[in-house]
Amino acid sequence: MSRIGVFVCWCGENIARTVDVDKVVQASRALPGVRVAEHYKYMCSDPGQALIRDKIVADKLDGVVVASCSPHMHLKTFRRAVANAGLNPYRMEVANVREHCSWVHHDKATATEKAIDLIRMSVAKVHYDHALQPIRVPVTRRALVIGGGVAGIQAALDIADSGYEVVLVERDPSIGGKMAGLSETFPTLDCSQCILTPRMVEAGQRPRIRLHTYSEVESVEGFIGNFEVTIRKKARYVDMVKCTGCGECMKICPLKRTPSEFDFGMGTRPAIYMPFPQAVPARPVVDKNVCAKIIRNGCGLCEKKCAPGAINWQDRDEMIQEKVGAIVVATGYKLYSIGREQKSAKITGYGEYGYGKYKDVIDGLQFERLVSASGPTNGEIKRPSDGKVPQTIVFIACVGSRDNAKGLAYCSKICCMYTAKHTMLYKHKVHSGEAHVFYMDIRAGGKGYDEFVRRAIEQDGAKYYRGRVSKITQEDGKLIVRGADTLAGVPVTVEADMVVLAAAMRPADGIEELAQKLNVGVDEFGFLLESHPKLRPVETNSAGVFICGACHAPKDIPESVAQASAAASKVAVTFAASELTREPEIAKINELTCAACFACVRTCPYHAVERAEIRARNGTLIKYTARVNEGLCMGCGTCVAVCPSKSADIEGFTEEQIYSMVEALA
Amino acid sequence: MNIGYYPGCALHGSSNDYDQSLRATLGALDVTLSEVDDWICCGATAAHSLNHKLAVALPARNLALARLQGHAEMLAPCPLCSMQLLRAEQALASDDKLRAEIEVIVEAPAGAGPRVLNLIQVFENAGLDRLKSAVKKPLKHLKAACYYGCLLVRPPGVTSFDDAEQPRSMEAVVAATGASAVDWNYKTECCGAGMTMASPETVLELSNRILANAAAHGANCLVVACPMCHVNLDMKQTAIEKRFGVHYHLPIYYLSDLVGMALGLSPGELGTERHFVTAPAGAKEA
Amino acid sequence: MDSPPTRLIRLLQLGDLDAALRSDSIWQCVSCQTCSTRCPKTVDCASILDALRQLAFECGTVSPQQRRTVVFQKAFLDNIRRHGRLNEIELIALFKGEVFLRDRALPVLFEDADLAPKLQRRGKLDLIGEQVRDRGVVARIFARSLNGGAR
Amino acid sequence: MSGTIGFEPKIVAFVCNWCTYLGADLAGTARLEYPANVRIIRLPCTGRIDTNLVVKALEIGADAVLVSGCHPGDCHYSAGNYHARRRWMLFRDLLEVVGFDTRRLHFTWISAAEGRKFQQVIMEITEQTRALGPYRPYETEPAQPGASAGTIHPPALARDFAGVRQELRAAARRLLEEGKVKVVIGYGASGPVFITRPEDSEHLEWNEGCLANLTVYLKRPEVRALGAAAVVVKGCDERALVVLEKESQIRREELQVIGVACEGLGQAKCAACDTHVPRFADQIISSTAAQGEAPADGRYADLERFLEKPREERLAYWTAEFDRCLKCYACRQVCPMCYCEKCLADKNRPQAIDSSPHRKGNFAWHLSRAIHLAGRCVGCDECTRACPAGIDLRLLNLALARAAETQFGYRAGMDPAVEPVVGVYSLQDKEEFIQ
Repeated sequence: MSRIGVFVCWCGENIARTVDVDKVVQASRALPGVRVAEHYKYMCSDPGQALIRDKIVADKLDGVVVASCSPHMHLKTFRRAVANAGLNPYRMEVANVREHCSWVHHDKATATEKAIDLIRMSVAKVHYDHALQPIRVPVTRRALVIGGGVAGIQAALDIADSGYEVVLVERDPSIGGKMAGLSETFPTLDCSQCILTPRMVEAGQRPRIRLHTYSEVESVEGFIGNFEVTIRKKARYVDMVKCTGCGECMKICPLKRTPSEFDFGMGTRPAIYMPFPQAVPARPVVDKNVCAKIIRNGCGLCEKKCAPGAINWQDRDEMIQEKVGAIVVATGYKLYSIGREQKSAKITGYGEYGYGKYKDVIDGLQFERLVSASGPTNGEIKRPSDGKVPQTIVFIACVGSRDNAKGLAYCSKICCMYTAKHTMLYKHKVHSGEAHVFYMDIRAGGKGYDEFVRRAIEQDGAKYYRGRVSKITQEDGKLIVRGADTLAGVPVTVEADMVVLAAAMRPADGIEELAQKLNVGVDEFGFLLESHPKLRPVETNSAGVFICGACHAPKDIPESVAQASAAASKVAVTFAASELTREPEIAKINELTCAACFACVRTCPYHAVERAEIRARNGTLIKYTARVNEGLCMGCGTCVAVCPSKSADIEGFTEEQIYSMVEALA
Repeated sequence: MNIGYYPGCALHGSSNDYDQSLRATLGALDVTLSEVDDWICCGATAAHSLNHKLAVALPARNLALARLQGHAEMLAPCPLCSMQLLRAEQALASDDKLRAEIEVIVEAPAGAGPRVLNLIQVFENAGLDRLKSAVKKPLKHLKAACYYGCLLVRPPGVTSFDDAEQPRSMEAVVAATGASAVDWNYKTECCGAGMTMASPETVLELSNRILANAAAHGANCLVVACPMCHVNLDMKQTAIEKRFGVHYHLPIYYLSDLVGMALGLSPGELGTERHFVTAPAGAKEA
Repeated sequence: MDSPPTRLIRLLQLGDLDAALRSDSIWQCVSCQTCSTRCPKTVDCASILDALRQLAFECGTVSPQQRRTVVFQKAFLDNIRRHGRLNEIELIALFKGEVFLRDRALPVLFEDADLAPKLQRRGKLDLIGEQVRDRGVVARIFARSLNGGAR
Repeated sequence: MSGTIGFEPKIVAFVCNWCTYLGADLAGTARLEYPANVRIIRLPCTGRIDTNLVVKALEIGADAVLVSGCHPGDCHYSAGNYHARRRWMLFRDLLEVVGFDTRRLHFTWISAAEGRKFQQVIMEITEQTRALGPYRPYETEPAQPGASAGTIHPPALARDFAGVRQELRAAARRLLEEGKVKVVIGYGASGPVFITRPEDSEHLEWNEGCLANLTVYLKRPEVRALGAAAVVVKGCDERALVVLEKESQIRREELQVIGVACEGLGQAKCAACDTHVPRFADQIISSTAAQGEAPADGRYADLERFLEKPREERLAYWTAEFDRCLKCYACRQVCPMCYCEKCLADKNRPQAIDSSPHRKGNFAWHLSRAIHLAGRCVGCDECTRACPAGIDLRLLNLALARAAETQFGYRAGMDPAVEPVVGVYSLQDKEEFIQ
């Protein structure tokens, strides 16, 4: 390039006060390749931009340097101005003579000298600016939602409502997630299923939503706008089309004693089952680990009984390919399995509570099933051991949560609220009953939340003790709960009929594996990492992948739903254009000189560099080479530094440009 | 098998029946004990209550002696001793400054080992199956309440032995003797420990709860692996009965007693006849 | 207990060491280690109580009601210092003597007095008591440890 | 050096676009004054900053260089700064050996919020550099000729090589006859031989002259053209195969490896050799050689002895050595790891390394060559042996080998399972040198 224009901005007094703009312009004119140099009071103003445009046209400039404020301020402004004059916007550079010069130096002579240096460097760089075109990536306007709990359903419906197709993948036989099993929800005590089931049905019927239940994400390839997802549809042994969901098979199945996952072992189910009556889809699945026909080719009663002949013993897992442009993760949570969680040596214990030893010590979700009208006891609170109605229940908060000794430092957020709810539901059903709660602190931030807790204490008379339970033992049918009331400073002993442990929320099983498939980070507890805690709460570091619900952190229903809608809107934004345009300042590989050592592949934080082959027309292999995936590259240039032959380079900061800048300082 | 042996003061004093019992029993399982020569007191509660450095130095001295006398493993049948030894070992391993200081204080080099074992671990190492097959008189008549007390399992960070809340290891040994172990609730509650002299009331109070719960769950004897527990539950049992107007008459066996009896050793050989509460008529046998 | 562990820790958090040092609880603690085992915040209460006892002992702020415990433990250590191993008879004798002289508590002399003959009958009473050969090193260990300060 | 009156240092700063550049902007908006000596070059990320750039900055007379980016965990590109940190750990060790003044090299984490810190850093660096005075490493007075690095060569062992030679020939013949391979790369009477016919196996030699690392020929197109190959390696040479496979340059399964258990051939490297017997060869030809266990400290003894010299002496030594360099690139030719189709040194747009054989260009070449071998050089010492000017390049390779082993517990070519040092990072990587 040899027709470069230098435009020095005064920024009113801001630059001109300490930088002698005349001198700078004189010096600039002397720089190699500089055709014109001008200064103006406000280069970013319309007349300023006009000046640049006119000069570009008049002097047929092929490169522009603006000496002004930080590129983080006005680079885009000036690029637009340059483009308007018909010059490629990437053929211009900004020399930061304000933030890095006039504002931080007072001596006019040295400041001027430095300003000239900065311009010299920019001129040197602009020589090697390439004309670049923004990268356009086609977008498959179709979203994948992983997880069919309340968050996943909300996200799927919102995306569908914005006019895009959705693929909803759920691991269990039915969508609905944990919420489908809850009794009533705080702080309004409205019935969980009553509010959720209509949404489930909607999700099941929307033409734009393709439902894959009893399925799991096997692998994810590609990048934002262009993901290739493989989904494993697990063998159901029931023909979804032929089956009418009449349920005769479940009635006839002799193996009815299988503990029900949906009831968290509080109830039982047959070997062929629907998790719960309102399941969506309303189709049963066969539990192949229990079914006598599958295990030893016995029984087969359901097949005989099934009028439409929907039972299909030949059914096998099948792989389905789906193309999507964005992914929403809503895999939700599981409860910390008290004293049984051996995965991390740290997270074990609570032998003192006797969970698993005493039948009547249960966790929060099990209690939900006990009070739920659709539960195994039809909402009657009967204790597991002998079906008696408990006259005294002790609720223990923070079982796992906020317990560094158990390796979980975080607050599970919802326990305070649902424990208060539990005491209410219990008192409403068993008026004579006594509810005792042991807590560390009460965390009831949220609309109507603290009022709710106070109601449990003041109106429904739950007895709250600030303190931990030290040990639970059993003496002739009673659970002896020994704890402390740290406010009174005295030990407390309660003889209870039942104990409910508010176990911590943990990310659902398999989250680490999924996170790897999606190249999304996880925190020390396995929850998925957002891209920025304040400004990008539903985005992740892998573009096009969004998160919502309890897979991100412990959350209650309203929060999960809100976050789901946020994620959905992010998807809609991604889909707004038929193609994504990205800044072209990304890495490129010179495939002729690439020695295929693949150090770059190993280094790239975005897995954006791939191993590729160069083949002749007749298909014979000529050589291997690294190749940049334009969709994934974010332009950090780490590959350049590790490339021994510098076959990797990065637009906007090429080796030529940086070296010429250094040499300009000689 | 030969292992080092740190009896501790109690087993050379008023709890010498424990010493006799475990020597006899382990002998019968051909585990020979070579006592650490010129061992000194571990300092016990007094040391860790009044002077931290002493509480590390005294055990450190014993560890050094044992190591220099070539013991890779060392039985410390008193849980308090073994906790003090383990604590010292860990303190020295984790704090270089302290180690240097202690080496000067105790006039002996600190180093790795010996591995400190409690009585249960020694039986486990000897092999429970071997024990089972060696049983001559299965103790069918005994319904034992296994009492761990505090320091066998606590603090888990130090002892790193069995579950601190629901231990099962002693039950396993008891089962091997043919006796049955009752499920009860005071396995790991405290008996009052070293307060025997300082605060007798505390001991009576706490020990009574333990005896009561064992009886309530149908135990006809208690099994312990700690001299202090034995003193408080056995020697003090009459006082407890008097104080609370109750009647237990529960013989308190050392774990080694139980195993010994099963192996056919006589009360004379084991020293069980020197206990305060001797076996109830029901449990007596030829 | 005038101050349960939680209260003691709180006092320390608030910097009121003195109150903690004067409390009865630190001497009523039987060091059963349960607090350290259960604390969700991995606070090693038991060891902290040890430290408090040491401080109280040094600063002489032992609650009068609890002196008996300290007397016993001091007697215990003196005993070890002299013999290297515990001499039970001597310990009991000295301890009871001390307590009697201190708070003129006659009954203490006769507590468990009935036990002595029974113990003897069972060969559990060693009237002479044991001594280690190298008592010099024991004395030196004590001297060095105590001079080195308790912390 | 003492400060020079009226001396204004030239400071070049390479900073990342997202943290430190914005930190400097903030210093501006907050009007935090600092000396005007610094010239900032904006790059996307510290991960982009190549060590050659720093060398270039020194060439154009920078008195100090600053590299600055995002604090750990804050990288805009999630990990670029970790890669940078590791690169600088290696580079600093290299400069120490060459005798460059690492006090001229500054590395800091400055976030977009730390305008104040940026000001402080620039003020400190400027002050410090003023005190140190101008930096002119390329004007160093070369050491007197014959000044030695102190490398000790063990005596060559007089030994009967006949036994091995026979086995070697038999093995080659077998492979060719069975058609397992088309060519056997081995040692001949004078230099390497490429045996393609069974009967020619008799030309294979084994004697104290068999020093070359033959794996270098595996990449040569003319050799590849011959078809499936077998190669004769010593324990040391074999490590190159591990690296080459890790870097996708060879397919081990397509290769027959004839390993020779070697008792040492009297080279400097043999003194500290602990891989006498090849570990992954398809067949081992052994006379009596036992797997020698050299003391780990012995491995870098020569280097450590050299490092006892004061920095100025080290620089003077290398100045004298590099002044002799002819830029013949023999070191590159014989290096199994130098397989780039177009070497950085042959590029002129930009000219990262001045091709003419003068001091600056020579330093640039040897520093660049060494850093490119970081965690890759297996210590076959062929470069040193091949150098017509007799430059002891081994010391430079040792410098990085030692850095890799001491800082990351990594030794090139020892374990195919372990990831190389460059291109990976650990959150535990040291950073005392980072401000």
